[in-house]
Amino acid sequence: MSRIEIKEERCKGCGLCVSVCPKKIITLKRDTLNSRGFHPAGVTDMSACIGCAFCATICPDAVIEVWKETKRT
Amino acid sequence: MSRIEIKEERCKGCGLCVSVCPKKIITLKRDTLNSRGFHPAGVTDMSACIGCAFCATICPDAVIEVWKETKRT
Amino acid sequence: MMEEKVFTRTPGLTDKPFHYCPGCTHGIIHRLIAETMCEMGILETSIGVSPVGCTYNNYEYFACDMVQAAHGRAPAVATGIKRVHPNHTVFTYQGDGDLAAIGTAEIVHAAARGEKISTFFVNNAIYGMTSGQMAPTTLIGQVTTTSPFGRSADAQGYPINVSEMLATLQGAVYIERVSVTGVKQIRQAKKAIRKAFYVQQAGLGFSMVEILSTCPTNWGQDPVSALQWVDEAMMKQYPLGVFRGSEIEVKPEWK
Amino acid sequence: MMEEKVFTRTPGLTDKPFHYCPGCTHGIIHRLIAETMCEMGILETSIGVSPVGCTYNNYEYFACDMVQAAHGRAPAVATGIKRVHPNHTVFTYQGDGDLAAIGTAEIVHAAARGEKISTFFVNNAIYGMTSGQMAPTTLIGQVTTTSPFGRSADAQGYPINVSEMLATLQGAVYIERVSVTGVKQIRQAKKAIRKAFYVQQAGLGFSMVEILSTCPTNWGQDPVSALQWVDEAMMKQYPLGVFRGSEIEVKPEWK
Amino acid sequence: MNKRVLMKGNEVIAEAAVRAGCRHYFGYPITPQTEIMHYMARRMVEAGGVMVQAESEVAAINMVYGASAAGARVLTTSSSPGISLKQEGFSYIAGAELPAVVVNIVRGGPGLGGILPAQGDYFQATKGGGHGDYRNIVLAPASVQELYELTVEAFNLADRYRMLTMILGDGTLGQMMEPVAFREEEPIDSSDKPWAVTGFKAAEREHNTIQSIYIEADDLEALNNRLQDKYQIIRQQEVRSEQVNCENADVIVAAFGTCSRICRNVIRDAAALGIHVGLVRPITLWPFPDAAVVSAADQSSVQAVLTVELNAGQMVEDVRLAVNGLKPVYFHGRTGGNMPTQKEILDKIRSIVGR
Amino acid sequence: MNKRVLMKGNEVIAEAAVRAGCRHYFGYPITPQTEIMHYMARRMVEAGGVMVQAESEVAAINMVYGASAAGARVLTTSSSPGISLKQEGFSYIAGAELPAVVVNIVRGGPGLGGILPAQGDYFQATKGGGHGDYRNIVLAPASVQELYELTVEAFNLADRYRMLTMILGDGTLGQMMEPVAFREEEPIDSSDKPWAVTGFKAAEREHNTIQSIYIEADDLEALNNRLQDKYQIIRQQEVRSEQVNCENADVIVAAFGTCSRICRNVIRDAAALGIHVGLVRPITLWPFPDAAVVSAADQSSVQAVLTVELNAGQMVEDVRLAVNGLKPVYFHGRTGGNMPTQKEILDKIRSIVGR
Amino acid sequence: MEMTVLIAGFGGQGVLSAGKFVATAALMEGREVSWLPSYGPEMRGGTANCSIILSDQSIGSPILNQTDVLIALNNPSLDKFSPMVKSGGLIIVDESLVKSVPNRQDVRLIAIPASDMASEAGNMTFATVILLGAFSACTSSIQRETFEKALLESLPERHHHLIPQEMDLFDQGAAYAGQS
Amino acid sequence: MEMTVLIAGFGGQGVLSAGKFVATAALMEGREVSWLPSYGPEMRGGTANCSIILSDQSIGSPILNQTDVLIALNNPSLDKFSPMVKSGGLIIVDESLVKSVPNRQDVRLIAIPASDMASEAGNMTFATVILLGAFSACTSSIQRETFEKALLESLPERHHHLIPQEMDLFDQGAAYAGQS
Ligand SMILES: Cc1ncc(C[n+]2csc(CCOP(=O)(O)OP(=O)(O)O)c2C)c(N)n1
Ligand SMILES: Cc1ncc(C[n+]2csc(CCOP(=O)(O)OP(=O)(O)O)c2C)c(N)n1
Ligand code: SF4
Ligand code: SF4
Ligand code: SF4
Ligand code: SF4
Ligand code: SF4
Ligand code: SF4
Ligand SMILES: [Mg+2]
Ligand SMILES: [Mg+2]
Repeated sequence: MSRIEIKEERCKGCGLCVSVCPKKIITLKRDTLNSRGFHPAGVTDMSACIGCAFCATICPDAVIEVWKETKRT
Repeated sequence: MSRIEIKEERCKGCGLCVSVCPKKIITLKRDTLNSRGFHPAGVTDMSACIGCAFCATICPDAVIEVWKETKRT
Repeated sequence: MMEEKVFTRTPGLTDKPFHYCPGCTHGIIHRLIAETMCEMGILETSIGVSPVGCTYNNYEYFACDMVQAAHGRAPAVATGIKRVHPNHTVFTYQGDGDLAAIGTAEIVHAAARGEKISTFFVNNAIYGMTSGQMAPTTLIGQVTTTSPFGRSADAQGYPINVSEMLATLQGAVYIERVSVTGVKQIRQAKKAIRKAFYVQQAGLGFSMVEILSTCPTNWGQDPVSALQWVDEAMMKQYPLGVFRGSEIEVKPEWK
Repeated sequence: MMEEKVFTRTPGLTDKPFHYCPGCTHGIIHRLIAETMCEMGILETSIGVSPVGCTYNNYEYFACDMVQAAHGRAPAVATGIKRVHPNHTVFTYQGDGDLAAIGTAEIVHAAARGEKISTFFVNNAIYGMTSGQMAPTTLIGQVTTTSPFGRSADAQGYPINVSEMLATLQGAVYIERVSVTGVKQIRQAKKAIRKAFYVQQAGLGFSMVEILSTCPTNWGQDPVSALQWVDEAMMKQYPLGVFRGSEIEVKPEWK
Repeated sequence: MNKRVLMKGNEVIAEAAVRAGCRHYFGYPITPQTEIMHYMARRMVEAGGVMVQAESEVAAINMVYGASAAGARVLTTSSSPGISLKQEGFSYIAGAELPAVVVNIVRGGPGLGGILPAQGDYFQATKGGGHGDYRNIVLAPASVQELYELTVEAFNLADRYRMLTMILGDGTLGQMMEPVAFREEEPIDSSDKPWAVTGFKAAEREHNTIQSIYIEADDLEALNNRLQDKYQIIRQQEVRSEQVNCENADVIVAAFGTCSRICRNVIRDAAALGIHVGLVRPITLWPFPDAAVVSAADQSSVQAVLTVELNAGQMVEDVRLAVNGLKPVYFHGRTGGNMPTQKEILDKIRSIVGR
Repeated sequence: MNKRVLMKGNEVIAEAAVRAGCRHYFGYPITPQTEIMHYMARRMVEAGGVMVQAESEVAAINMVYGASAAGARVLTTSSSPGISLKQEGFSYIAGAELPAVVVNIVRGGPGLGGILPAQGDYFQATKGGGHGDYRNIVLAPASVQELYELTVEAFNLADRYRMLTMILGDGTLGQMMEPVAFREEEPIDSSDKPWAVTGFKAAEREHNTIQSIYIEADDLEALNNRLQDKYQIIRQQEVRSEQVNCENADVIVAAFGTCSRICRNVIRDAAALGIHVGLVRPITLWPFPDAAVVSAADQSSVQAVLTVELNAGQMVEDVRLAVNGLKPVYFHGRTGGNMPTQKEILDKIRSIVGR
Repeated sequence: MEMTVLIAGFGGQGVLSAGKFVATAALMEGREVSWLPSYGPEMRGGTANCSIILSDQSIGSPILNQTDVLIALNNPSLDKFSPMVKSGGLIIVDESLVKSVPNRQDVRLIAIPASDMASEAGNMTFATVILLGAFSACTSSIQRETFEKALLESLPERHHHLIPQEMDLFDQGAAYAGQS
Repeated sequence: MEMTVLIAGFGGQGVLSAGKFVATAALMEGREVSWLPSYGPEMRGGTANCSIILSDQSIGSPILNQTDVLIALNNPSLDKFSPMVKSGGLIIVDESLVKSVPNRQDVRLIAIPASDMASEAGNMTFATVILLGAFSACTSSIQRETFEKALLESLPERHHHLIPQEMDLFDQGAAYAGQS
């Protein structure tokens, strides 16, 4: 399973990741505020993630890490 | 008769007029020194002057005046 | 099945969180430069020069040796550094106020000298740091705090196309304009950064990458529409492309 | 038969003798500008800006109102003047050290703003005043007091082609390079000067005439061979021609 | 006087300039004074004037030089690093004897420093940061109302003496809001400028030239003598200061601008302890109010003079020069944007008087 | 010492710098010091160094900033208007605590002024022409031999204190030839620069940063305190001056550089009239030799102190601060490239002593 | 009589404008007044604050070393500035955003869920008006009508239609303070 | 013993180099020496001059208010500087270029047609050497051999072949002075 990890405390809720995810599985968590006062991004359905890293590529704060499912060799 | 007048005291003996006169009638007077220490330009044969004003056009110190012969109207 | 980490924060960046506004693309550009240094193995032999602008303190973010320069003078500072360490990689990171206004003479002459440095020119069409004044690259009609009725050619003059201008200089051997408005563009931007470093290492001369960037805060736009504004409005004035050095081939292993 | 005075010293010049070295073409250029102001009837409504360079005191020669500017800053000074007297004709007279080195930012931005001034840029490929240092326009291989082994691209960089560079700016509506090496060239130079003033009066934007000029003293040449060197060596790097505004037509009575 | 309105110091500077007849502003953005430009960007359009955002501070001051030579009332404003860049231009303005008004809203230095309030540019402003023997008139307002009045006055002084007049403020003054009452009409010296380059009629005058170069030593010395004579007149006629509570004081405090307001509070605090503190507040930093300092210090009651500044000790030299050994002169300062607290100052005073 | 050779002051500065290990020169031509660049253009090629003709003085000082940050011994030279343009850069160098050597061969000002010798940049050099609270060490040589020695010393001082050290000369010193004897080897402090940006091995150190911005007031104040502490040490350890004939003098003359040499002749002239004149010649203008001035002035024989300068009165303020009212302090100066004659000075002294 | 007020919160919460309302109102009541914003490094995305002094006499230093009133819109601001509040002073906090309050017995503390109330009213920036209502109630330093006039003068015309709603919230704040 | 020499003429006549020869020679003889050129506005196309001081003791001011010797190569220079020559001093002029001489009885005046002699010898710049020969003869302040050595040291190698001719002209100058 591919997956991403967002460092919520460092996320600024800019929504750029939201805008590029081909799977549309990222949203800003309207109900959470991190300590800097932002609504961080979160994944709604991690199982849909394809590990394309688009989100991480565009994240201006470099707070996303991505793991991609690979075939066992 | 066309003719030119060179303000000798203000001439710096640069020789540009000499180089452009189509009639080759200007030379630097090797035997004269003006008060600023330059050998001024002079005309060897004024009667040959055609009043083309090439000399005046190139003179960097604007010290040449030119009269051109015109037909009486 | 296994998972492989395909994206992680580059060690070319320190761990310090950026202070930029949400969605500001300065952060993307930082990451690309940092990643490139790491991938090329030059982090420890690179010396960067920080500008005066919103990224005045990017010396806290890049994990290489860094010098903070006076407003606009980064190319002169970089020249001083490069002449002392000719074998190191020296780069400047400059905004459009820094590079295209107060620093015009310095960038033109670093380029004319063919100074072997690389400049990353972040054009966001505004002075971000000082709260949204007109920059030399502000578009005609654009409202800023110093062109409150929109920039008019008559009162405030025309935008400067820096890449095109510097491309007239023989010493500027590689000049490209890129953007970071999408994943594809970001990848192209990284290629350009890599090529700039390559040109420097090969001793060919001055290299510059102009990167169209956003300032959501001072444009008064949300981060996503800011990206769109780059694509739609800015690119009309500032078309992407290679203005010098399209013939230069980067070493295959660095492509 | 009668005689007609066909050439006399223009009242656009004061009576003070030039202090320039013998054969220095600064004098020709002065005369052309002064004659043009008189012929266009604008001597009393023109304000000129003197540079720092061999012609630092040309305010003593031009018979119009004049302001002496700090080294390189003539375009900024002219901007200040023009914004106060928008209907007057404002011009700067600048050397290659003044305009293309220390004054790079000022000329680029006056041009970019489309400032309605005219600049006469006298390029003699050297710093005349301070005794023959390399200028940004010094040719590759040229020996100067600061490039005693000849300018090398590697150590000192490449010459800057100012006209070509400024021609990339939208506000620079008329840019032409001329020379004064012969009678024909001098006449063309005068036409260019006239056109520059016309462009300004018509409110079209920034205009500049680059004039290739000699410095016999610091080139170590006699005045006549200096002219030849312009034709043979300088023009290779600096071809004559119109770089912007070839389509602009001067009013017929001013041709 | 009109009714009092609440305005930001920076905006008041801009408004005052416009009221003083300034229609030409040239500047380059820098915190903490950029609001002046923002205000001008709108206001000059209304007033039919010109605000040009220059490519740099160097260009801005040279535009000022040009516009002033052309006869205009002209303003530029900046903050510390930008003011440093203008120093060559200042020297040219002095040499060419041109009127101009410059505002420096000082921030913490040296270098890029910080943007918080400071007074570290006192030396630069008063001793001449540029080359050669010249002076600028330097005014140090301490309130928003005074920012207004002294800005108007600066234009008059500049024209009267054909020289650069500087308003030396700091971030606090620029950023704060206070009530200000504008006059209906400003007292503008409508000075003729026959020396200006304005175009001319040959029948009426010769062509004018504005320059600061004098190639012969005697000519340059003549300029310098002329300047020094002018400065002497200004020293006699234009010195301004305020004395608060000085009579029979135990200690005289000297402070200017924002810092003087903190000291004003200290007078109360000290009185509560039975210490009589007087305050001399220079309003002109150049010419420096020597006489006011001396008259305050030279009372038998006075034990010492304490200079308080937002720097590491600059005006204190002028205080020492004035006092000339009559009384001990102490210094207390804070830098970097920090402000001396009333308590700090009071403690210093207590240590001086031993109470 | 090697044999004495006849050399021009400007060339000696350049040669001294090379001998002091300077391999990086950045400059922009300006009279009367351009010979330094001409010399460097050849000499640096021999020495394997770099001489870059910058596009302006602003660029030159920022190249110096970069090269110094990179760990090099670095020099720039200019004259008055060019030095004014470098003021922002000076302030940055102070704030970033970088070593650098700057030469100012002063010419007549203000403005474009003239190219003849002057000392009108004393205030700018010693009080700080840039913004913020910083100081430069300022050395004032009076002979070609001293130009050599102090230039070498300037590099050592700059490195030792990580600060800008300035040689303040004038056109006379730069243009004149005098014999100079070079040492076989220069006393170079081989100082490690662990703070420099040189590239690094992660195993050995963290990445270095050079900057002058401190966004928090406390941090910027800490920088300022550090600088002030350093300046205090320099005031204690690096003050230099020369006293000539001061013991039991009737009048003490204070003068530096070229001007001091004229005053040296006046000592003889005055002696012929039975007037005992002593000379205090500051060699460091900052830190100013207060103690030397006081020790000379505070003799019962001394009636007054006369400061002689090639300006309208600048160092005289430091003399007054030092003397602090002990004795009257007079001033005599000439400007614009004119030099006070021995007779003028002598007449002034005679009017003081009433003989 | 001099009163000092410090209003502090995140950038964007409107603390600077809130301070301006207070200052404008006080000026309307004929008092001396000064308003000083923080404009330092904290501005971008960080915190913001302003100091207001209201006085019957001319004002000395506009800089506060201690204050009579603190209005805090977040925890960092409360933590930073509460030590500056004079004994006998007043602290008003936005309870929606402030989770922990200082342990000071010598001051009066009013906690109002202003952001929640504002959010309910449909506009987060109304929070400050609620807090100002409380301030007005507790100190009676400014008349309600003056405050309304100040809003009218300070707000651009296009926002004038909001004033009735704002005054309503102002009153709610005042009432809340009255109860606590 | 201190001697001061002022050499003045048009730019390009070699007066600065002439002064350097004197200074170099004096240094070779172990004396203290200073050489100060004019570098002012007069340089371009105008006049040039230099002041040399030779002394047995360390030299104070390098600037001359008066001088023992004046060597003048044109009339403007002679007119300007002759008042500076001390009573009992020496003035040497290039008679070829100087048409009128000052009326001073208290100084020794030597006039040599140096430029004409130099022009005959084929090199106008030799004029200064002739005048220096006269200077040497009149003051015996510098040995002929030292002067030759100074030429050798000061001139670039490619001009060394001219030295014999120069010394010949030097001697002619000396002889001329001896006769007058
Ligand atoms: C000499 C000087 N002038 C002005 C400033 C103020 N200043 C700081 S940043 C800046 C402009 C920054 O704009 P830009 O370079 O476009 O960078 P951005 O913030 O947009 O990334 C200015 C004018 C300064 N610090 N120094
Ligand atoms: C700020 C400053 N820097 C340097 C100088 C010295 N300077 C005078 S003229 C000049 C260069 C002139 O060269 P250019 O502009 O080419 O004019 P030219 O003499 O060749 O006509 C320089 C560097 C100066 N006066 N001011
Ligand atoms: S890796 Fe791709 S699919 Fe997964 S969350 Fe990021 S953008 Fe979406
Ligand atoms: S792009 Fe990054 S900072 Fe922006 S919302 Fe997504 S994770 Fe957060
Ligand atoms: S006018 Fe023509 S022909 Fe006559 S002298 Fe001049 S160049 Fe020669
Ligand atoms: S061109 Fe003019 S200055 Fe030159 S030689 Fe001829 S007349 Fe004389
Ligand atoms: S102000 Fe603009 S450029 Fe600066 S950090 Fe914010 S969004 Fe980015
Ligand atoms: S030095 Fe050169 S440019 Fe200057 S006047 Fe002489 S020849 Fe002309
Ligand atoms: Mg920008
Ligand atoms: Mg030139």
